[in-house]
Amino acid sequence: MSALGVVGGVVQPVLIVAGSPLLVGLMRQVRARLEGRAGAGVAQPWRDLRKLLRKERITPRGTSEVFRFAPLVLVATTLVVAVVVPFVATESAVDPVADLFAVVALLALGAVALALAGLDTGTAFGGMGASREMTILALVEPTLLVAIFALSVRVGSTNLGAIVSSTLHDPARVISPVSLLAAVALIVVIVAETGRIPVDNPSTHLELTMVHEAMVLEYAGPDLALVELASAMRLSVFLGLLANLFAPWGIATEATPLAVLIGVLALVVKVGVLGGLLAAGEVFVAKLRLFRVPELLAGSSLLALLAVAASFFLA
Amino acid sequence: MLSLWRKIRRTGRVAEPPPPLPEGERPERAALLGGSVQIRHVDAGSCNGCEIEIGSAFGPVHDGERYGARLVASPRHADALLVTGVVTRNMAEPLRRTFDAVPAPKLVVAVGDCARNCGVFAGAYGVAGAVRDVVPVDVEIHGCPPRPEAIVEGLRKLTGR
Amino acid sequence: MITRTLTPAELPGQAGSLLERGFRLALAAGHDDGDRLRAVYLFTAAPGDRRVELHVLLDPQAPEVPSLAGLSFAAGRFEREMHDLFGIVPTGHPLPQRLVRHFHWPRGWYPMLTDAGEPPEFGSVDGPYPFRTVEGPGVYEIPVGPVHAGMIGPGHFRFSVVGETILNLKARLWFVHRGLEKLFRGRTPDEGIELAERVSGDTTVGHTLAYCLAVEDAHRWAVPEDAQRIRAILLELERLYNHITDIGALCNDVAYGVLNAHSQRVRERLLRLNDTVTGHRLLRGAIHPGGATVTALPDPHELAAIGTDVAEIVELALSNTVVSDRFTGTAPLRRDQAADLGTLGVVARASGLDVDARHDHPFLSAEFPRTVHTRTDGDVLSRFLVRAEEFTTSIAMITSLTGMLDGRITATGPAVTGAGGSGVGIVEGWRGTIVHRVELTGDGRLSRVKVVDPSFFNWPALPVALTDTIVPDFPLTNKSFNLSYAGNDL
Amino acid sequence: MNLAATGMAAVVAIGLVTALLAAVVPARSAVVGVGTAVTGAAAVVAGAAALAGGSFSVVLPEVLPLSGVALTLDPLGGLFVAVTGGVAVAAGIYAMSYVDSLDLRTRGVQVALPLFVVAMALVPAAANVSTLLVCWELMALASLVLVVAEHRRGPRVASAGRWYAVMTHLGFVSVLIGLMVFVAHAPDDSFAALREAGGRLSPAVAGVVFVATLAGFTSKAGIVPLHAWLPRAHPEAPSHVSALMSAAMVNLGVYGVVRVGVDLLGGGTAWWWLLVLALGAVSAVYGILQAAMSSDLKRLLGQSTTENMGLVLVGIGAAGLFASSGEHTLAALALTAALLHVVGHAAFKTLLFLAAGSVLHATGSRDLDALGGLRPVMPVTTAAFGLGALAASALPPGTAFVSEWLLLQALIHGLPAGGVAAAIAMPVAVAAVALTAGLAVATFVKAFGVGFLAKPRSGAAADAHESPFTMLAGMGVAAVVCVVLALWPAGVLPAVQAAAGGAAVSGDVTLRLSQATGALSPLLLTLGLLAAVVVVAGVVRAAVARRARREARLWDCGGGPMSARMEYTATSFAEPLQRVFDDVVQPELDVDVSHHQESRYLVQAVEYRRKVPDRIERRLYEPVLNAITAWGGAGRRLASGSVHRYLGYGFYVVCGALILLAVTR
Repeated sequence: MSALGVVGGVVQPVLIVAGSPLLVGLMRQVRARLEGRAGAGVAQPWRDLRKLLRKERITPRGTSEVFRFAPLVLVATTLVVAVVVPFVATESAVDPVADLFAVVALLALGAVALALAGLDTGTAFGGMGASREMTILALVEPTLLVAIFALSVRVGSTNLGAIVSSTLHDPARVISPVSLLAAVALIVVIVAETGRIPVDNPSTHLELTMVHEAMVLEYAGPDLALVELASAMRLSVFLGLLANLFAPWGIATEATPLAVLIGVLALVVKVGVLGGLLAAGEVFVAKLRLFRVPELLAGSSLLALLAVAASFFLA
Repeated sequence: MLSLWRKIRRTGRVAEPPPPLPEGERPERAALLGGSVQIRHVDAGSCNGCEIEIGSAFGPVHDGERYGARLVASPRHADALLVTGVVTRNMAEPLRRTFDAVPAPKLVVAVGDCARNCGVFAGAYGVAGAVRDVVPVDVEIHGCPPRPEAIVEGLRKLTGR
Repeated sequence: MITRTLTPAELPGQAGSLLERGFRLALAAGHDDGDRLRAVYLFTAAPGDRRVELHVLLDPQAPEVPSLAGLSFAAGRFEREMHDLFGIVPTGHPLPQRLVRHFHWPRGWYPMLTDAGEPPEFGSVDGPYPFRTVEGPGVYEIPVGPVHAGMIGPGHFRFSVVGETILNLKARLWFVHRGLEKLFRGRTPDEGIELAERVSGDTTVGHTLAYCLAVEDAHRWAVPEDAQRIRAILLELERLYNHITDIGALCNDVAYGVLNAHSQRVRERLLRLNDTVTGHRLLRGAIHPGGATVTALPDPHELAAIGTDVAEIVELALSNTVVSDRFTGTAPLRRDQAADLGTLGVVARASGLDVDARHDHPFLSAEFPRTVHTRTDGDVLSRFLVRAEEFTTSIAMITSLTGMLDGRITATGPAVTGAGGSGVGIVEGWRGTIVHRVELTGDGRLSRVKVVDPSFFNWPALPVALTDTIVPDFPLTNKSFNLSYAGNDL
Repeated sequence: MNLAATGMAAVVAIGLVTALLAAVVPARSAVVGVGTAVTGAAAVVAGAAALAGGSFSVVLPEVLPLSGVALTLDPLGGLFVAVTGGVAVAAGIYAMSYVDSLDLRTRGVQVALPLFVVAMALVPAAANVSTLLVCWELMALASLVLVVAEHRRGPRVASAGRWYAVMTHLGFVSVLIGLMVFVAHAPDDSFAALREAGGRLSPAVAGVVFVATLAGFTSKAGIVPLHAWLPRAHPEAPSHVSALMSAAMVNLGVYGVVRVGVDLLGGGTAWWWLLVLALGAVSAVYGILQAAMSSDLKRLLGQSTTENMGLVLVGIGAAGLFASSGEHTLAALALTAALLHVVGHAAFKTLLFLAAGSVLHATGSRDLDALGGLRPVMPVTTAAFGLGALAASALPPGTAFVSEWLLLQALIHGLPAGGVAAAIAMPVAVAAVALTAGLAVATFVKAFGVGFLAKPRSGAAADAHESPFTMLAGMGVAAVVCVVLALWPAGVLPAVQAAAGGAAVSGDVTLRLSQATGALSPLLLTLGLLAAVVVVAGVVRAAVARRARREARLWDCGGGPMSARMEYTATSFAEPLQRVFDDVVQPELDVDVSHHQESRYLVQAVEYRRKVPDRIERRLYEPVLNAITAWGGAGRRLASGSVHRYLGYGFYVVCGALILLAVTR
């Protein structure tokens, strides 16, 4: 466990927790401005969370521990990812966990916890959300792993630190067809996993069309705060991952205060820009019919497979 | 895509400058919410006129969201109920249940004259009463239907922004 | 208008022959004449604005009518309504369940009877609800409402579903049943206006106008042409703001929020225009029995600008492939289904039916061409396009009517007083054909007002259109119908 | 006599004594249970000893005609003996009271259980063809008796028995033919002789031997397209037998492929392993897809066995492919991953089947659409199934996660090594493994979420009660193994690597790949996760206002209380996936709407029917079955449905095989 790793392991989760609601606020603000609105301000999600923490906790009748612990698991999985993935520093606090597969599986575990909570309520909506979420998760998995495959093959490792370092040392790789194809596939995956348009509509008010939201309809107060925080964190984690897999520049490679500061700033800027672009892009697309989503995901799988093929034949 | 972008650019900002913060007292519990008020709308028997103006209040011109108020899908996520219309005999229980589903601290806003005092529907056989007769009301908004400005003013009493 | 008085036994034959001759059942209502009950059936037919009323006098001891449910789908629903409100029993009805009165309403208490009095104790709301259980492995039910996640009126939908596939949908309405029709009783026609304006808040003009036409019909009251033109302008202004709301809402339901924002911007502009024209954003206070008064006429230039704006929004929506994919082929209502169920207005025209009271039952002497609809497949896209195309023609109509008025902002016919009787008003509101029927006592007071919103006819079409539709497409479909809860439940 | 030999002797001795006791006092199921468990324990000891290096070899020429019985326990066989023993321990303990409650106390059934375990333990120890075939057939017959044990419960059991009997014997014949051809080119039928001869076989003969044995062995492992019996037989058997079959017996199919393909034939050529890889990938995806559609809890678990054996074959195929291109470290890595998955699968599948049996015992139902709400009434079973589901879903901290991680590492590092064939095969394999993993998550979320959480969907589920202690103890054994495998796989890695014949992974807390960068620490990951949960819970506790938790009614949209019918069902949960894959699974759906006479818009009744047929089965088997039916009388007389007759066939086939063996020698 290196000093840099420890610094990263402390700075990153703090940054992600503090910054994620702001990222969501920023994305809402971008959308509001494009719609001609003034918007509630970047800090509004933090105000929402603060208020939710002050509210009453409610246990819906008939729910079990699964319902109560799911928000904790959801936040905890994301928190572990925030600690181990090289966001600010190239070295990981817990290197044997900073594996792409492990990180992906951890994020999936969070989604599973929430899906089980949705089923645990025994409501039609909870089950519906869980079923949709799991269908999407099952179909996202191939794209995700094949895209990871494409990225790892050139490095010969799925260790995130190794991938990031290798890109730092050989920047030319980023503009290779492999990277570009894998990037597009990963973007589709991120859109699907974080429930953005065109897969899910984060601001829908219609129970019957919801995916993520349908599972959390029964959560109130602090539990809801955790769920909201976790979904914001997942969004930043995914965007951070995307940023550092393809453009790791700025990340701290040594444990000096200046390097870490630059690393933090670089991450904030990168994730902010990606979030802004994602929010702006969302304005221009509509939500797909539920059973067109698999077609989108199949298309992205194909891109990922192409990326692997390219990595072999162009290597 | 380009044409939409042109439309967005040409239209520019639609939201009108915010009026000054309304005078008058705020419900005590509203201060606990700290500038974030999630709202669940309940139509307890309105003619849907008030819904039109609530829609306007949250439309881009009046932009109720900029003051920290937001419509949400579930009463579990809500801090305030926005109740419109007289409460019909069929909606009294659903309204009570919705109120019960909201976690404390919670507020109720009665929107429109029907919600306040049954309006023109007073005395109809299907009417159980005004909102106050079924759940406690914290803020009332006058009008039939209230103008969006009045609704925004009522919301700002909750958010304090 | 032809009026015939029949015995119950003669009803099916007469009704059958009218239906065969192309009439539709526009209204059926119970009446309490004090000593006996009476059922009134209004049949209308399109070319030539023909109207036939059948009055059935009922046995005071056992008020029964033979059910017409086998002849006309709508009749079956009117009969259930009569049963619930007046205790008139439709004999031989295939589905004699309660419609208006929910389970917890006291048995044997018929609220529309003159001597109904205060209701007995209401029961618990969680009673059994006769509901078609779908048999099969893994079928479950989604209960939605009456309190919905979106800003929708209160209705309870019960989907029988396997996964995402809708097998059956049952809509339970009348949650906002306030007893509006009974409130009219004993008022003067002028006092009834405030109620007519609030039948359905978004259809103020449509209902007020139908009400005034009915009152005027009862009084044989001549209304000046200018008043009718002002009324027609108001009717189209109402269509404009509601259609653009729906266009935006349909875009919003497929998460294309930016166009909803633009539509809401346009709507706000139209509501403000309404405010300058009538002094009320929802166009209240301008129409009254005998005439109409506005404070200003709409500016044709502004309307033209709005028209361009909206055309652009529609173009942007349809040029998005995902949006058009979501709309195309979703929840189609076939022409024969639309005709069988007696659907009206936007829904009917989107399915290729040529029903439009502005042409079938005109109150205006000037003729305007019918709107040409480019797509009549009965899917969401058709209903979207019907609205968009009507938006354009409405603007043209307003412009032309404004020209005819030449700045005159008020007109009222010579007052008529006294004289009882009955009258019918038929108006093409923005949702579809609205029918009001009034009966007046000798001293000119209202003794019975029956209101029929097109939603009453269109609601049963929604489950039919949803066959083979997936659950997440329901909100979009529902929005494309956009039926009134308040106007249906009364 | 070393420990391994003693252990094997104990297995045979205790097993036979137990069988004898069972024949004498069939009512004392505790005796059979304890005997089976002890037999299993002996097998674990023998296997472990063999893995630790204590191989033994023994030849008893007088026991069987021809070449006699030859037993050898090497590390590869030891692993499978140990796994079989482990499953038997859990199943035996579980059987002590489960058998009581299900009235399975007929003599034949009680005798068959220990014999089944003994046969399974002997198969990997067989050192010549005749021993292998005899043990193989004994295993098949014993399991057949157990499958049809509950034939009084309905025609489905009998049908399952028929399918099993026919398929297992076809598989047997296939293995027989393959080995026969092999033996014909060797001096005798001992494995040593075959190993010797294997290198000299012409590619054509070696190919025939490999393909014939592959067909037979993969049929036992439930690999597509010879899987049809598995989802029939495994669920119909009593649950502890399901566990033995699904967690132990299928492994022997894998063992056969490795023993013949890698050991005796010496590796062969690349196309063999591409074939294995393809079969594995197809089985994995197809098996889990069928499981995802299934709303029968035990059938779902059976179909998941096909999936897991598919994943194992992917690993074995990759290992063979790497070995044939000279990448021995990678080959060892892939084989390690495959064998670790065998071990892990045995643990979690035992746990899952035993938990499912506990549910069946308590509710009488295995239909997920009728279950639910078991958590408050069956907390231990619920926890056990939840753990098993986590283990099976390849999510951290689960058992399958570690082996699938190793498998993916092998596939990723194999790309640069394997040439063009690998360049095409590896990404597709990764995609297949990933899709399998994703669908497995959906499947087990469905099984656990619908089957155990929320509210009961039927009276039977509402009246459920927790199972007796011994059944819970049986689950406990499997659960502990699952947890150990998930958190500290290093504990079994040396054993697995000994069986795989190469060390590609090292480390204790952290697993590190040799000769490639890649590291994973399941323990640290789990500890990190726990720490994060504690931190988050603590922070929330500190930040939250001091308000009491309030219990409230579920949000019903104000519409009234929610009934059990408003809960999502398993069928519904899978319906989106069914739609997505409708080209593959081709479900048969039918909605019957009847209307009132008066109007076609007044619905009188709606009925929904759905069937998800096994499409491969339909395409492949139905024509064959139809042809057989068309043969008419002779066929009908042969296939009378009598189990005894099938047992007879089995006997004749064994005899015939022995005669053939004698002739070809």
